[in-house]
Amino acid sequence: MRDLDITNSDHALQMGLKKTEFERIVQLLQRAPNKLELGIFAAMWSEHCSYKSSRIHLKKLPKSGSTVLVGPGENAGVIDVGDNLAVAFKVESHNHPSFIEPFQGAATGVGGILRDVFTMGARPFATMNLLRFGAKNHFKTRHLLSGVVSGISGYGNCFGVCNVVSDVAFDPSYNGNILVNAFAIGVVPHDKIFLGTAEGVGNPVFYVGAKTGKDGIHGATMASDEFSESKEAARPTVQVGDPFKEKLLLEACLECFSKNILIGIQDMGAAGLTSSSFEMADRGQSGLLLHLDRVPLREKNMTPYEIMLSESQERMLLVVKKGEEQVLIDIFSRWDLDVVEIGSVTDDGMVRLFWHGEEYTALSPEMLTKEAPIYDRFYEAPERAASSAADFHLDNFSYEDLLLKLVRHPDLSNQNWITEQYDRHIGLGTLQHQHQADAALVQIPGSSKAVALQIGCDSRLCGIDPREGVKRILARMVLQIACVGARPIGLSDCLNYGSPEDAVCMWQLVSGIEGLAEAADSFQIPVVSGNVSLYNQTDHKPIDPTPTIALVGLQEKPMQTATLFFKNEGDLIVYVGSFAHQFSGAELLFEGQVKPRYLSNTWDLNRVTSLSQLIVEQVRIGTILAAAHVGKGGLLYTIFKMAHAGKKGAHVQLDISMSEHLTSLFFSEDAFGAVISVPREKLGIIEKAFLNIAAVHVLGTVSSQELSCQLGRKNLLQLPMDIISHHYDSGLCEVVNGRIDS
Amino acid sequence: MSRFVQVVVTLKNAVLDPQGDATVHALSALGFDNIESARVGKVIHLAFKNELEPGQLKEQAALMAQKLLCNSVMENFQIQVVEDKAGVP
Amino acid sequence: MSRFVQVVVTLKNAVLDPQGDATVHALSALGFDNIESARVGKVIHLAFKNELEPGQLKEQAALMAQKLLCNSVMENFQIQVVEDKAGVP
Amino acid sequence: MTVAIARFLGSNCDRDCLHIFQEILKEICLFVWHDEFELPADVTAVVIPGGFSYGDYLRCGAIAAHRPLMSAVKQFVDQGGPVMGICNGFQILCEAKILPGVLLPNRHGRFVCNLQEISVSQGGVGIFKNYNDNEKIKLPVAHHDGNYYADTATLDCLEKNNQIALRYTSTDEQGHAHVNGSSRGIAGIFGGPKNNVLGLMPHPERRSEHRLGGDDGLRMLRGLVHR
Ligand SMILES: Nc1ncnc2c1ncn2[C@@H]1O[C@H](COP(=O)(O)OP(=O)(O)O)[C@@H](O)[C@H]1O
Ligand SMILES: [Mg+2]
Repeated sequence: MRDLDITNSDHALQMGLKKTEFERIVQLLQRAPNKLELGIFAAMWSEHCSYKSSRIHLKKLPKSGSTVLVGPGENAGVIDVGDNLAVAFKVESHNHPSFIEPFQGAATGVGGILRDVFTMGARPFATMNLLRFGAKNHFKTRHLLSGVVSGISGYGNCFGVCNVVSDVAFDPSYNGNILVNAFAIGVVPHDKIFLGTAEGVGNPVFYVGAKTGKDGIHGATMASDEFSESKEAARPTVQVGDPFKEKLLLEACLECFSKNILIGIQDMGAAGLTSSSFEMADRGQSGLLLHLDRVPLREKNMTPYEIMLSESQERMLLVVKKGEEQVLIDIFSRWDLDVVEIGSVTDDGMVRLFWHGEEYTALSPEMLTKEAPIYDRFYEAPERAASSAADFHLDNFSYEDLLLKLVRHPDLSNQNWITEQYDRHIGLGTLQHQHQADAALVQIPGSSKAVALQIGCDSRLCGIDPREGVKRILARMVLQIACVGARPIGLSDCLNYGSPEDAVCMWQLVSGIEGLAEAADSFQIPVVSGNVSLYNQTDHKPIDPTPTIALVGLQEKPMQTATLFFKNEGDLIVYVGSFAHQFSGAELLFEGQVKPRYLSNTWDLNRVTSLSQLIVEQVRIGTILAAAHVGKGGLLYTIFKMAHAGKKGAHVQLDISMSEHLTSLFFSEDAFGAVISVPREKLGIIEKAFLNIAAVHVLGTVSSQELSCQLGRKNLLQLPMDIISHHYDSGLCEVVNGRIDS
Repeated sequence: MSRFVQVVVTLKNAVLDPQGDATVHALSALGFDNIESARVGKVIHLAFKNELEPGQLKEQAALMAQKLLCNSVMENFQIQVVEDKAGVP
Repeated sequence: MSRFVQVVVTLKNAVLDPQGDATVHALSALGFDNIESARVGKVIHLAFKNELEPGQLKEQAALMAQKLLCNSVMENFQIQVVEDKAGVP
Repeated sequence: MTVAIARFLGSNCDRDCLHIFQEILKEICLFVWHDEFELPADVTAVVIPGGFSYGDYLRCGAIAAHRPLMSAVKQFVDQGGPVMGICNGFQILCEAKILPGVLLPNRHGRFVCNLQEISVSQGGVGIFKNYNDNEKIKLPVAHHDGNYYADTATLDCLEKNNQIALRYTSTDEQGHAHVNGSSRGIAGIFGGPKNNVLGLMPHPERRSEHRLGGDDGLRMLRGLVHR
């Protein structure tokens, strides 16, 4: 079939459009589209680009705030951090490509998010990622893990940006759909923020960066469909990332920003030249004239259809101030990059595509953006089964066994094998990375302030209760950044769910968004950017709901912080926060294969806010020496991690009155709070400060060489730190080197 | 009969090869400006424990290439039986 | 006359090849336990702009290998003229 | 003192080095572009920073080694000028044959970023005048190809001429560094007519401020400009 041949609804179906959507296109055009037009519609109306299933719900998220300079809608959100500086950040998914080719899929995911940030005018200064793999013994897991991690490391390290947090977990629900969510943050002066808009009739449009090849044609549609065995065969050419080229592109773009010669800039991400041109024209309420035959090509004989839909990496579309063309050309040539004028801005509200001097086709950007379908899809909660949590007994295990099992769990064990593959220090801003504190702390280039960064999700909680789950995720993260003395300033989210055409998945998505909205409102954190990734399912088996949250906090006095590790023998180990007597979401339960169906309580987010504010105050005045929230793994695991990080031990001495709830005290994940260490003489300050806000429980003292717990005089647990550490160091390595059950 | 096989793994044609492109660039900067394109791949020299018929060697190496040495999503491979270990013809 | 050359760059024998060793390991984990050793090298396919005599092609490619494609501290190279671009014999 | 920081396409620690020399050591500092044939006349020291010059394609440092700037650096070296190549800079110096040997991929095949204990083998003199002999310091590494290799004769020669500058203290029975497999634990070597060239895999600029955990690296950078 040729580009200008007329299509029918069967063709539309092959490109991922529904019959009704095809009919709508015919209605809009008042005729049947040709293949090129249909391809453009299919890409722009895909779930990935149009947000047709999530759009009405995303509106519920709080987006504004006095510090928000740019909210959702642009390539990244931008937040004021004072001193005429702002940070631009976003998290984005690259799930489907990473499952097909883990190295390149993950690499190009990093490349995409970096471009989203630097198209705003911001120089990226830190990245994070969240990865989800299938069961640790699934036959694909090992290969996918090492491929994804080296892909991220290969790209980010070469580009030259530090990676400070990587949140990794394994669960059978991801056997057929792994998740790769990448986050980047950059810094930009207020007056140098750029937007993806095409304005000013007659201004030239430039194509810069890498050449266009046949890679990833229809990638956006692929990301909007579920996998199945049969579809694996018909996949598009893998997109290969070139971090070297991206680094050159960054430097060249930043030079252009500083010279004020640009009107607008947008990267060619999903749906390539199609989305960038139509979205820029739409934002500028203008038109564009593009000569597709001028686009630099990697392969001969590419058709306009292929050129418009290619997803080759490391390319950008720029609208340049008329008269400044030569300045631009000189900059890009110096950085050894292709730079070609391919068209100009018009005012007739149409994007006109030319091919060797003749108009090939013309479409109105509005048809592709504002007229894109919006669905209010049916959703329905599944029936609730009775909880089995109450039947669960841990009596068969000793506390020692349980602790060792926990620290050896691949999600909770030492993650060095992964994180050492990322350059954590480049840029000279990393004050603390994820193994040194409860949140990463990275100095903002050109400022004395730092951002606190954390990324995470708990799909077990969200699988049990998608609404309460996401609230808890955000609450925990607020506590995490409080532990380094930072207050939240904004967040970005990446909503990974199954098919929106499935009523239960859709219910999970809606509940997740509503839970996030409620929590973000309560903590007064604006949601300034994000991404939605649906259809994460293979042969009708969806993943557990995974709403990734990337939280950004501000620390004005980065030296007044707390780290993860216990400092001095004899310091008091104190718990501040709530207590739970249940187990509903705990890691331990899942090791025992018991899946409870609801969470036992709802967290009072106002109390979380007060608690986190107090922690921030006490960290900044230096009462608190070490701090970590209690999250996945529970209290005992947290104490171990803090002792391990400080090469110390811990002695926990419990009052006899605690004897009834020991197991939940040690292992439950149902409470919110933090473990802190304080010098003995400062306990009074803490007790006074937290009075009426949170329980303050002295749990014991920092010791050396062993972790021990006593109830009154009774020994509950006593283990040398070496032994626990050995298990802690082994967990992830077992996945990396382990036997494969196929 | 031989024990030695050379497996050459190359990127499929449509797949971008940044390394090859950089090589062309670097060669031209060195004055070798008569190169149109370069593609960089991998070569694996396998020494089997026992001597086998060429047909058998090829067959076994092909299986190994399919299973491990070559990433079929983006690479092709070719197999050649060679005389000795260092065995590039 | 041809335009295509294949340059195979291999590690010298004295240089350890962890990637090769890892390949033997991985193959044996997959049940291919008849491999004694594996060495991993690079293959570079060059397409010249113009057709040349085989002798000239070889000579030029050898110069490129000496200057850039191969580092004689650790690597050897071999050159072969091939018929076409995808050109693995 | 004027420190020239070399800038190849793909260098990415250039700005970090600039920051330390300019803001911490208060030296005059400038970038020199890869296609320059000469160094500015007032340059008194050259730093080749880390990064992934030309994408690390083909071999790390191989393409950068042939840029015009490297012939200028070679001249500067021959005149006894102090030069430091950090990480990718070390790889470039080896590929340019200004230093002997080559950096192979890490033995475990992965990129590694962590803090290493390093022993200063030639403390007290030259670039290392601010260290005691055999002083143990801590420096971060971040590389994929840091496995120093040279044939035995070359290694013996380096040893004999006191050219082994830095060693990782953690090695296996054969003397290979655990972190990357480097021969004889080598983390850095001297070269040039007066041992005026230092190539090293660790990043001294990343440990040159207290906010970043210490200043073990700063003394080396200071030694480069004030020998
Ligand atoms: N879950 C979400 N939360 C907040 N903003 C979102 C979310 N999903 C998408 N957005 C915003 O919608 C816009 C479109 O996103 P997207 O199409 O993913 O951008 P890209 O062009 O990079 O693919 C962006 O500004 C993005 O930040
Ligand atoms: Mg984008």
